[in-house]
Amino acid sequence: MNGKRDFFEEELAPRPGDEDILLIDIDGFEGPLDLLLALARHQKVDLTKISVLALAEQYLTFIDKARSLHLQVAADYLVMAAWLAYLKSRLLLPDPEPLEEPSGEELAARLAFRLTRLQAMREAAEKLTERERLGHDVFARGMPEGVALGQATAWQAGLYDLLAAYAARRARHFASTIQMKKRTVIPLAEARERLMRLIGPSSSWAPIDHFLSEYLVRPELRATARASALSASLELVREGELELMQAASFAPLYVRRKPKEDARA
Amino acid sequence: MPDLFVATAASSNVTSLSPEDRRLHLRMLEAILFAATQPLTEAELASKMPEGIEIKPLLQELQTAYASRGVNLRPSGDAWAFRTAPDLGFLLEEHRQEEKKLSRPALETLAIIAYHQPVTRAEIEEVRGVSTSKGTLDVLLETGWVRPRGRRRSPGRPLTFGTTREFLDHFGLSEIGDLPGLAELKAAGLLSATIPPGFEGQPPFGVDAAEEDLLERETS
Amino acid sequence: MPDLFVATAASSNVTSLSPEDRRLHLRMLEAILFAATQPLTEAELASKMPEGIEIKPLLQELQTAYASRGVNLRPSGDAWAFRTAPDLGFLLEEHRQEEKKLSRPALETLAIIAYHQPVTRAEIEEVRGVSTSKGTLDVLLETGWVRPRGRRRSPGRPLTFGTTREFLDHFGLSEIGDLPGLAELKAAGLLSATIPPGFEGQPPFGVDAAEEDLLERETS
Repeated sequence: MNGKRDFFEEELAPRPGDEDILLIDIDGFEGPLDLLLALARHQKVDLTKISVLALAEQYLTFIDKARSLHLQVAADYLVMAAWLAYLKSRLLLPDPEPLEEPSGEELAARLAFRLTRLQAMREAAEKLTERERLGHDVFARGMPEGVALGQATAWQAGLYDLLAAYAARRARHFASTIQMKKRTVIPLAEARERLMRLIGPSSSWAPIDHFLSEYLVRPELRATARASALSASLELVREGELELMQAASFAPLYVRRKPKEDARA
Repeated sequence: MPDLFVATAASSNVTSLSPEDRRLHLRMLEAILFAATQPLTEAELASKMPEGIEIKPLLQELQTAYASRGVNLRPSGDAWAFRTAPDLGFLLEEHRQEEKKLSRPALETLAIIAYHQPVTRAEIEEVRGVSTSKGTLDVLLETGWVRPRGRRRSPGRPLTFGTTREFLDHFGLSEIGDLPGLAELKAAGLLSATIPPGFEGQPPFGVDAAEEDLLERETS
Repeated sequence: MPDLFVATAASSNVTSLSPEDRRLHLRMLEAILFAATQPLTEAELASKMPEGIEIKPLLQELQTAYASRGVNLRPSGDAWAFRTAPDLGFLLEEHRQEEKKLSRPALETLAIIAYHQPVTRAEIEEVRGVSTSKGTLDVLLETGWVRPRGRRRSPGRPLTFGTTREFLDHFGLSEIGDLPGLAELKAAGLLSATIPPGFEGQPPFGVDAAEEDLLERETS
């Protein structure tokens, strides 16, 4: 029947074809299992009889190719690749003796099962969309007189509305909590002002952390305090207010007020 | 064994059609009239049916078939519609009820009562951040989804509110614990804010119920 | 002369009633169901009818009477409603509602919830092999086709999801057991969390470990 599938964003069927499958980027897939299923379907056999070994090889080739093309490969694809490489070795090398863990065959069967199950659900989803749907192929009465049961007013409210109302209200509550977090950033101006004030007129060297001790005791402020203080101190050095000294990379950073030219005389 | 529908082929001028065609045409008319959002004139009906069909005899046949049913096919002016049989109007009388949507504040208050029951009015206001108008609680009490539960054992002994069995039935929940928690709301995509630490396990579904003196058992 | 309505008095256990009474009851049910704005449960119907009437046989009789008509009486779960016959949908395109389109992941998730219910979010993710993104579960909740069903009796007491009566009504299913291919999938062990024995190598026939506890009733 026409337009039966109108309510999907896209057709279920189209998946990359054989020839282009190695050329397309990974974004077309919804994760490693989805990609594996697409590859498996290209073996064109009953999924229960699929060669998991061949499948593992195809997957590894695919990932290698994607990486050689410098495509971004998400971590979960790489995790699956590592697991499949392991599975491959387990399948190729017979287990010397029964191990605690499942055998290669058991792992392979489990994978084949998951692929079959996912495929079954895809087909089920498709069958659902092929049904005659209310408001689309089947219709309710256009002018119902209305039947009330017991009450004078039928109150309408759905569970979704209820949950959404609650979530929105609580979210507003949380939003104010989050704004407090914003204050955990030490602005550059504040760091600058603080450095100048604490260093004072002293021209003796002191570790920069010394002036930040109040911030550094609070873990959430440590990074921002250091970053802002460093930027501020660089700015002040450029302006000729301060001097910085560091013995080696990652060694403590020392700071002092730049001695006045005339003070030396 | 009662005759449910008395099919009278009153009109003999349709005999040129096969019984199957005629039957299909009757079914088509039935479906069109049923789904229509207003009474349809014969011209309108004809425009929706295959061409060259005489509508009038079909309508009369349907009218006769439904004459003894709970629903009748009735002309009003030159338009036709299915209507409840006049003698059964009493079934609908109390039904001329309006359908009302719960207002946003009412929905929010209902949600807070559901999640935090037993909860006092002051506590509801604390979560909502605004005072609750008298009307909001009244509306919720009217829905039958909310009931006074008891009194909190605290100064002033404020009234506590909770939800009813009808609430669960209406929202398709088997128990109040089936409401998704904050983390689950977030996981489902309903809550976009970050949940501050310490709130994950929330909501706690109420203050310790022991801190409450139950009212006399309500009906239901 | 076509038989418009085939009246089958299938149920002989109502013979104690006079034909007039039974006829009246059928007419009443018909009127109520025609007037209803949404499917009515058998309990709701019973509350509108004279006391002590067995609703089910009457509903079945009406269902049979309307089976060949342009309008059918359909159950969805324990609720009943008149709906236009599916084969006549082409006549009624003007009534088609704009609907929100479901994404492929949402549709797949819907199918998993329907076939595996009650099912937790983690189980859905296990089947799909990806984590459920935002806008999947909440969209499904918003359609009203999916609802929280209860909590699994396992660590963390995760929320389980299932389908609603609206889901059945929308997809024209009288019960969940009518889902296409459900029995076959179950027999093949594909609705189970655990792999059926002898899965690899041969087609999975005659697997009896398929009835895993995934489909076990939740507490309610």
